[in-house]
Amino acid sequence: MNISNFLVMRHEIILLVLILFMLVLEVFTTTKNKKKLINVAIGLFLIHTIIGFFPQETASLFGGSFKTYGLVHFFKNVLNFGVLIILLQSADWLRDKVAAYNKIPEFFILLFSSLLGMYFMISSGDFLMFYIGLELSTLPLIALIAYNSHDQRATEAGIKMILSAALASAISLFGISMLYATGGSLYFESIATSLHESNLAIFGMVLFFAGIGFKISLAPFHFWTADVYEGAPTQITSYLSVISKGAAVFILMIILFTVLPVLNETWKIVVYIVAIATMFTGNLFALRQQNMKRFLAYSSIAQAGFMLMGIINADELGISTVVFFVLIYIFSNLGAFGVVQAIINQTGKENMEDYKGLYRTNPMLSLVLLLALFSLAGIPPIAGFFGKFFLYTAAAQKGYFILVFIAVVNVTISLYYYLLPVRAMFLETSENPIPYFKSKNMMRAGLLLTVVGVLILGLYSPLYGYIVELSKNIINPDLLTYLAK
Amino acid sequence: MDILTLLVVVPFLTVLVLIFFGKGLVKSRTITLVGSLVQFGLALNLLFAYLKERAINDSIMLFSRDIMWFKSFNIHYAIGVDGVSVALILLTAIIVLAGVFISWKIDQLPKEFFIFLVILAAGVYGFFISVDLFTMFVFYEIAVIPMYLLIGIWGSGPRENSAMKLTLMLMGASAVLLVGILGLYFNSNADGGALTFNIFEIAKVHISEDTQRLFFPIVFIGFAVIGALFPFHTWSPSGHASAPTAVSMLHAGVLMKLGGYGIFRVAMFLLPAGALYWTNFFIVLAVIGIVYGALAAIKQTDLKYINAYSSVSHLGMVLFALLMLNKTAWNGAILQSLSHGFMTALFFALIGMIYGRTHTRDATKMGGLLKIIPFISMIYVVAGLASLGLPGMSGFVAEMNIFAGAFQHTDTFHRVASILTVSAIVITAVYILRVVGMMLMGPIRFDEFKNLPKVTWYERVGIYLLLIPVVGIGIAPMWLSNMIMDSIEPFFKGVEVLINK
Amino acid sequence: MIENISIYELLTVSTILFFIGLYGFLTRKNLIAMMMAIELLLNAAVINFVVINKYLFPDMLQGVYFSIFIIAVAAAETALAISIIINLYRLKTSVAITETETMKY
Amino acid sequence: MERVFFYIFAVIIIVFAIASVTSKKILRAIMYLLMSLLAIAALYFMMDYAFLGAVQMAVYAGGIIILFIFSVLLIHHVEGEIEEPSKMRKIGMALLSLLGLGISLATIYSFDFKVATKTATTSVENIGKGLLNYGEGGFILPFEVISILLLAAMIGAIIIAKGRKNI
Amino acid sequence: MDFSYTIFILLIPITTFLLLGFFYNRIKPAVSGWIGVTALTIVAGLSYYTAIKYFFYTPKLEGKYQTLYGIKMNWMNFTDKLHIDMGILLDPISIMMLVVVSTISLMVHIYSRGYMDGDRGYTKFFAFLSLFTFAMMGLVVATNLFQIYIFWELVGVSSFLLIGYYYEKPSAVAAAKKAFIVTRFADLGFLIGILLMGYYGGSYDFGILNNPEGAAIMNWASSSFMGLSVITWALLLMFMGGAGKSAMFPLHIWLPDAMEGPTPVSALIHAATMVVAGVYLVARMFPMFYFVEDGYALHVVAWVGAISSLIAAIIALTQYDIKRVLAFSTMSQIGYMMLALGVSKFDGHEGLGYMASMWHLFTHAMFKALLFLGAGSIIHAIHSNFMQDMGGLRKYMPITHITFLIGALSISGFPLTAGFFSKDEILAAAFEHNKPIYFITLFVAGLTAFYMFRLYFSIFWGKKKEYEHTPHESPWSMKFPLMFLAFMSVAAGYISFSEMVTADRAIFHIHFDFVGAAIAVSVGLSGIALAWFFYKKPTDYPEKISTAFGRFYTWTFHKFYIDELYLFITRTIIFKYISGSFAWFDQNVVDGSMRGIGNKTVSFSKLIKGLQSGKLQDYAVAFAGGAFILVLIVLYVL
Repeated sequence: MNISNFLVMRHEIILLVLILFMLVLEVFTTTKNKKKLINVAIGLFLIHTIIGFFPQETASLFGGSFKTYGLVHFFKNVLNFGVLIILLQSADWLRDKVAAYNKIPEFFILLFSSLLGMYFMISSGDFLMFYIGLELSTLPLIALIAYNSHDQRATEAGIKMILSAALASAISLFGISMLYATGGSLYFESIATSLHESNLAIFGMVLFFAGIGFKISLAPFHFWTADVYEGAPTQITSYLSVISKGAAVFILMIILFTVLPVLNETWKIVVYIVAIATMFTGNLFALRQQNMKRFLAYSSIAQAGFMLMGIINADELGISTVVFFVLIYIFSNLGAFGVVQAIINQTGKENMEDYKGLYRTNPMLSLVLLLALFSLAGIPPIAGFFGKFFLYTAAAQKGYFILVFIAVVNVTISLYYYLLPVRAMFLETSENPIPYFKSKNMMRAGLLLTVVGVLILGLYSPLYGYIVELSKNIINPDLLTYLAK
Repeated sequence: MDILTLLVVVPFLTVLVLIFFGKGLVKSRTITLVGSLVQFGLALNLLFAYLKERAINDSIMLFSRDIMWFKSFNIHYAIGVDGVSVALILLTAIIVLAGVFISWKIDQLPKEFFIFLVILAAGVYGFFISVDLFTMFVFYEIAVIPMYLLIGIWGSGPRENSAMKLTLMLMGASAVLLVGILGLYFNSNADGGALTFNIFEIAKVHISEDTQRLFFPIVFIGFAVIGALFPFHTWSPSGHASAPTAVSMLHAGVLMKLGGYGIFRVAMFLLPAGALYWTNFFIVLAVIGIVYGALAAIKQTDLKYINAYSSVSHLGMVLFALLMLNKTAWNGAILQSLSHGFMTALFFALIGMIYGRTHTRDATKMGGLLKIIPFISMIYVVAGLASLGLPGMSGFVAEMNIFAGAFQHTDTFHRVASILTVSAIVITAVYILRVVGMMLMGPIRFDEFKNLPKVTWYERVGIYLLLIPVVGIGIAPMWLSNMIMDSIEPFFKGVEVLINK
Repeated sequence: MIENISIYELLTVSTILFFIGLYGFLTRKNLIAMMMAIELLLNAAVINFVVINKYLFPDMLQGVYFSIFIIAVAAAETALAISIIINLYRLKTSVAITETETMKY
Repeated sequence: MERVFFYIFAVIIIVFAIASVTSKKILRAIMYLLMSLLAIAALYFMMDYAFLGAVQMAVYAGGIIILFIFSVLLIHHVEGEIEEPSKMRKIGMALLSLLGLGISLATIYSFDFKVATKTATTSVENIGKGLLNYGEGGFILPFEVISILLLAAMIGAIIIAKGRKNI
Repeated sequence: MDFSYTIFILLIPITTFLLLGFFYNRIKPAVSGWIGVTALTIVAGLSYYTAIKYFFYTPKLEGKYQTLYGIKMNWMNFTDKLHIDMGILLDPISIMMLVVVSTISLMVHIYSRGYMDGDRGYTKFFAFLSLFTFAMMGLVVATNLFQIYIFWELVGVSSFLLIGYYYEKPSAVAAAKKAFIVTRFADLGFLIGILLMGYYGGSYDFGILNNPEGAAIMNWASSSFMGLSVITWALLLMFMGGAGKSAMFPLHIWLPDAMEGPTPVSALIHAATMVVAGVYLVARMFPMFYFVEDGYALHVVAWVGAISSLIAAIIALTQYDIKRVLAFSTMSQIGYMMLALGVSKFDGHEGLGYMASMWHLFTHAMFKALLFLGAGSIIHAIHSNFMQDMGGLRKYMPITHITFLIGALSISGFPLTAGFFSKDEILAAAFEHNKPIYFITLFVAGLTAFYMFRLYFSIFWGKKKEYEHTPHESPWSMKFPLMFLAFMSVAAGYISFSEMVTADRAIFHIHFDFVGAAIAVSVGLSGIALAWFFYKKPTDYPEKISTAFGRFYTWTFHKFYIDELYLFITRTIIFKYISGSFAWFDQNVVDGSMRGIGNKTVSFSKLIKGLQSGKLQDYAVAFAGGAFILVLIVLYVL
C-alpha cells in the first residue's frame, strides 16, 4: 500500500473526507448557519468533481477487490457530474424547505455516502464489495427517501423501498451464494475462468440479475419504482432515476460481460425477455399518468428497457453504447426532473393538468422540459436520439432485429406520452396557469447544464469516440478465445 | 463553407437571430423573410452552379463533402446533390418563401411560429442533401417533429388530436425506417469491407437477395407513410385540415415529398432485388391509394380535406411511378413530386386566403366567390386545372411521364394498374370541378360574403411565387426533365441490371 | 463439515428456510413481521455461504466473511427499517401493511 | 450422533421459522424467530465456525431481536395481534413458495458438488487476520466500507426518527 | 417552301389571351373587342395565305400533297425513342382546318362585338375566345398524338370556361362541368389509346405512325388483346376520345347542355370547330384506321356515326329550344362526317368518303355557324330560346331571316347550296360501300330537312306573338358575319375539294351521280314540304302526331333518358354509393383502425393499471414470482 494506491482511490477518499467534514460541520455549526453549509457543500463537491477529471491509472487494489480502469473512472466522473447537477437543482429546496427541519448537513452526508457506495459498487472486484457497495448506496438513499418524516407519502415510499430492497438483496444474495458455489470464489476474475455452465449457475445468475434488476427497475422487478419516485423528495427521485440506475446498469453490464460470459447464451435470453417486458411495462403504464413524477418514473423504467438492448450485445459495442446512453440519459432526465422540481418548489404542483399553458407564463422552463422530453423520446438532433440509435445498433449488430423492432414500436408509444406534457405546456391553455416565477441561480445553472448536455453530447462525436476507446479490452480477450473453444 | 451546408446553416442562423431579436410580428417576419430570401438565393445559386458543374463533372453527386462524424460506426456527415435534389431544394426554398408571405399576419406567438417553420425547412434541406443514411434520418426527423407544435399550437379544429396522430404515425414510420436503415447498415459489409451508412458505398455491395426481400418493405413503408401510402395515409387529411396555412403548404408541398425521394434514393437504389420482388404488392396499395383518394375526395366538403385526399391520390402516383421501375416513370415521379409540391402549396395558400375571409372551409357554405374575390377564385380555378393535369401546367408533364412509363409494361397486371391510375385523372376532374362549381361559380348565396377584402400584395406575391413554377414547368419541361433524367440514370442501374436478367 | 451430513441436506434446510421467509414476507400484514421474514431470507443466504465455504472451499474463508458482512448489513438495514416503520406509526398510529397503499396505479 | 443433532436443529429451524411467519401474536413470533436463529447459530457451531455462531447470536439475539421487541413494545401491546391474511392469499403464497422451493431444490440437487476432502480448522485469529488483510483473500476494504455504511444507516435512522420535533 | 411564319398563327391568339387576361380590368371593353378582331384578322389572313401557298404554289411530290412542317421542336423526352414534339404540321386537312377555324373564329369575334355588348365580362370573353382559338389552331396543326392531346385538353378547358361564362347561372355551371367531365372521361380513352399507340407503334409522330409502309401499320398483328390487335384497341380508345369531343352517341350528352354558353360560343365551339375535332382526329389517323386489321376500327366509326346521326335527328324533332335543336342537328351532321370517314377507302376515288367528310366538315362549319349566329341574333332580339315564344319574325329581322333560310336550305341539302354538294358525296360514298348506312343516311337527310324547317317556320312564320319589346334587327357587327357566312354556305359547294383534300392526297375527280342526287334531293324536299305543311301556319297536326307516337314521343322528348341514365350512374352509383362508401370507409375503417390502435393501447394501459396496486406484497409476489418464472423459463422451458 502506498501513496499512488491512494491516488487511484481518490474519488472515494475525497468523498469520504467530504462526508466526515460535513459530519464535523454538522456538529460545529449553529442552526442558523446551517444554510451556509449548502454552498460550502456544493462548492466542495464541485472541487471534488473537478479533481475527478484528472487522469488516473488502471489499478487493482486489495487483492482484486477494488479495481479501477479508464471506463470506471470516466463513469465515476459522469456520476459526479450528475450529482453536481442534482445538488445545484436541490439548493433551493434545501434552503427553503429542509432548513426548516434542520437536516441540511445530513442530507449531504447521506447523499455522499450513497454516492460512495456507487463508487465501490462499480469499482468492485468481487461479489462482497459489490454487495457492500450496493447496500451502501441503497441504505442512505432510503433514509433520504423517507427524509421528510412528517410527510406520509415519503414514509410510505421509504417503507416500500426498504422492504423491497431487503427482499431484493436477500434474493440476490441467495443467487450469489449459488454463483459462489459453482464459481468457487467471490472474486470476479476467478469466477470468470472457473465457472462452467450448469443449472445451478444459471439459477444463481438469474437471482442475482433479479436483485440488480430491482435497482435498475426492470420489469417485473420494477413495481416499487413509481410509488417510491412519487413519494420521495423530487431531488432524491432524480437521484434514484439517474445515478442509482446508471451505476446499477453499469455494474450489471460489467458483471455479465466479464464475470459471467460463460452463461451468455442464457443471460441473453433473460435480458431479451426482460427488455421487452420492461419497455412495454414502462410505456404502457406511463401512458395515463397524471402525476409528473410517476410519469417520469415509468418513463425511466422504459428507458431502462432500452439500456438492456446494449447489454444484449455482449461486446465492446454494447459497453460503449450503454455508457453513452446512460450519460445522455442522466442529462435528459435531470433536465426533466429539474423543471418538475422547480415547479414543485415554487407552487407544489406536480400534475400534468397544472402544466397547461406553462409556455405562455414560463417559456424558458417549458423549453427546457421540451428539450429534455424530446431527448428522452429520442428525437434528433437532441442527444437522446444518438443514445437510442446506438443502442439499436448494438442490438442489431448481433442480429436482434426483432428486438429492435419491438423497441421502435415502443419508441412510438413513448413519443405519445412524452408529447403529453408538451401538449399541456404548449398547445393547451389554462384558466389559472402556473404564474411566472424566476428561478434561483443555482437552479438555473443546473438546468443550463442539462440543456447544454442534451444539445451537445449527441452531436459532439469525439465524446463517443472517447467512450469507445475506454470500452476496449474490458472484456478479457483471452477469455473470449477460451470461450470460443 | 460549401454551398450545400450553407443551406442547413442559414436556417439555423435564422433561428438564432429569431430567438434573440425576433420580438413581435414585424421583426420576426422580417427576419424570417430575409432568411428565406437568402435560402431562396442559395437554392437558385445552387441550381446554376449545378448546371455549370454538371457540364464538366460527371460524378453522380456534385459538391460532395464527407466529414467523419462517429468514427466507430463509420457515420459521416456526407452530402452531395444531383439534379433531383437540386430541383427539390428549389421547391423547398420557394415554398418556404411563399409560406412566409402567406403567414404575413400570423397573430399568435409569431416568433415561435417562424422558428419552427424555419427548423422544419432546415430539416428538409438537410434531408435532400444527405448521402449518408444516418444523416438523412436525422434530418428527416428534424423536419417532422416541428410539425407537432406547428399544428398543435397554430392549428384549428381538433388540432391537438390531429397533431398527435400525425406525429405518431410519421414517427412510427420513421422508427420502422430506422430498422430498415440498420438492416442496410449491417449488410453493408456483405463483400467484406467496412460497415457504412453511405448509400453509394452500400450500393457497391452485393446484398443477398433474401436480405433485400426482408428489408425492402421495411424501408419502403418507412418512407411511404409520409408519402401517404394507403392505408397509412390517415394522418394526412386530419393533419392538413388542422394545420395552419403555411404549415399545410410546407407539409403537403415539401414534407410529403420526402417519402418518394427516400424511396428513390434508398429503397430502390440499394435494394433493387427486393424492389423487384415486392413491386406488385406495393403497386396494388399505390393504385388503391390513387383511386381511393380521388374517390374519397369527391365526397368531402371541407376544402382542406378535399386537398388532402387529392394529395393522397397524387402522391400515390409518385409511389406508383417509382414502382414501375423504369426511367420514364421515375422521371415522372420526381416531376410529380415537384409539380404536386407547387400546386398543392398553391391550393393550400388559396384555401387559407379564402378561409381567412369567409371563416369557413366548407365548400357548400360558399358560392359565387368568383364575383367577390375574382383574383383568388381565378387562381383557384387555375390551380384546380393544374391539379387535374391540364396541359401547360406542371401536373400534366409529370403525369404523362408516369403514364408513358407505366405503359411500358405489357403484362395484364401492370396494364390494369396503369389504366386504373390513368382513370384517376377523370375522378380528379370531378372533384375539382365540383368545388369550383359549388364554391366559386353560381350565385352568391350568403349575404355575409358579399363584401370580402381584396387580395393583398403579400398574398399576391405568395401566389405568383407558386404559380410561376407550375406554369413554367408545364410549358417548358425539357430543361428540368433532362436534368432529372440524367440524375436518375445512375440510380436506375441496379434495377436495370436485374430487369435485363 | 458436519459428519455424515451432505451438503445437499444443509442446502435443503437453507432453501426451505428461504421460502418460509418468502412466504412470510408475502403474507404478513404487519410491517415488523415482514421485517422478520426478511431476516429469515437473509439467514438462508448466510447459511448457504457458510455451508458452501465449509464444504466446497474450506481453505479460503470468503463465504464466512460474506456471512459476517451480511449479518452486519442486515442489522443496519433492520435499524433503518424500524426507524421508518416507527415514523409511520407516529403518522398513522398503525404499522399495518395496508397503511402503505395510498400511492398506486 | 451429529446427524441426530443436525436433524434436531434443522427441525427447530424450520418449525420455528414457520411458526414465526404464521403466529398471530407478534411478540411470540419474535420469540420463534429467535429460536430459529439460535438453531442456525448452532449449525455454525457444528460446522466449526464458532466465531460466526457467536456473531449470529450476538448480532441477532442481542441486536436485531431486541430491536424488534422494543419496536413492538413501542407500538403494540404485549398481546398485540397481527391481522390474518385471507385464506386464498395464504394458499396462493404457499403454492408459490412451494413452486419456488421445488425449482430451487431441483436445481440444487441437479448439481454435482465437489465436496472438498480436507478440512481446515478456523480460528478467530484467522478470521481477524483476514479482515485486516489487504491482499488477495483479505477483507479490509469491505470492513472499512461497512463502517461507513453503519454510520450512514445510523445517521439515516436518527434523522428519520428525530423528524417531527423541529417542525 | 418556308412556312415557319405559321408560328404566328399560334402566337398571336395566345398573346391576345395573355394581354386581355392579365389586364382584363384595365382594358376598356371596346378596345379589347378591337384587339380580338384585329388579331383574328391577321390570323385569318395568315391562314388563307398559307392555304393558297400550300395548295397552289407548293410543288407536289409524285402527284401527292406533301407533309410540311412549319416548325418542329422537341418538347419532352420519355425515352430515347418516345418523345413529345411541338410543331406545326401542314398538310391538306390541317390547312383546311386552319381556314375553317380562323374564318369562323373571325366571324364570331366580329359578331360578339355586337352580341356581347354591355356584358360585364366583355374583355374576359374575348380573352377566352382567343384562348380557344389558340388551342384549336394548335390542335389542328399538331404533329403528333401528344400534341393533339395537349391542345385537345386546352380546347376542352376553354370550352369549359366559355360554357360556364355566365357562371352565376347554376345551369350554366352544371353544363360546363358536365361538358368538361364527359369529354374528360372520353379523353381518358384517348389518352390510354395514345399511350398504347406510343408503346406498340413506337412513336407518337403522325409521320411515322401513318406511314402505310411504317412499322406501326405493318406490325399491327404482332400483339393482340381479346381477339383484337392492340393497335386496333388503341385506335378504338382514341376514337372514344374523338367521339367524346364530337358528341357521338353515347357520349353526346354534354352537347345540348353546352348551349348554356353565349351563342357565339355555341357557334364557334359547339357547332363549327371543336366538335369536329373528333372527325379531324379520325381523318388525321386515317391511314392507321384504314390499314390496321382491315379497317375494323373504321367500321366502328361508321356505325357510331350513323347511329349518332339517326338518334340526334330523331331527338331534334321534338325539341323546342332552338339552340338545342341546332345542337342535335350538329351532332347529327357530325355523325354524317364520321360515317363518311367510316365507309371510306383509301386510294383515289375509293376514298370518296374521306373527301366528302372533310368537305362536309367545311360546309357544315359555315352553315351551322350561320344558323347559330342567326339563332343568336334572334335570341338577342327577343331574349328567349324557345320556339313557343317566337313566330312571324321575318318581318322584324329580314337579314336574319334570309341568312337563316340560306343556312337551313344548305343543311337540308337543297340543290346548289354547299350542303347539297357535300352531303351528296357522303350519300354516294355510303351507297358505294355500305348499303344499310346509306339508308340511314338518307332517312336522316329527310329528318334533317324536316326539323330544320320546323324550326324555320316556327320562328319566322307562324302566328305573330305579342312581344314585350318589338324585336329589332341586329347591328351591323352581327349582320355582317351572317351575310358572309350565308355567302359561304353556298359558295363552299363550288370549291373542288377532291383536288385538295383526299385520303391518299392524290387528286381525283368526282363523278356526279344524278340519280343519287335526285333521290337525296327529293327526300330533302319532302321533309321541307312536310314541315311547311305542319308549321307554316299553326296547326294541330304536330300534336296529333306526337300523341300518335305516344311513348316513343315521350322518350324522344326526353332524349331517350340518356341523361338520366348518366345521372343515375354518376350521382347515385359513383357519388353516393362508391365515393360515399369510400369516404365512410376511410373515416371509419382505415382511420378508425389507426385511431383504434391508439385507443386500444390507452385502454389496455387502463386495464393493466391494477397491477400497480400500491400493495407492497403484490409487488413482492411479482418480484419473486418473476425471478423464479425466469428461472423456470431459461432452465426448464427453453
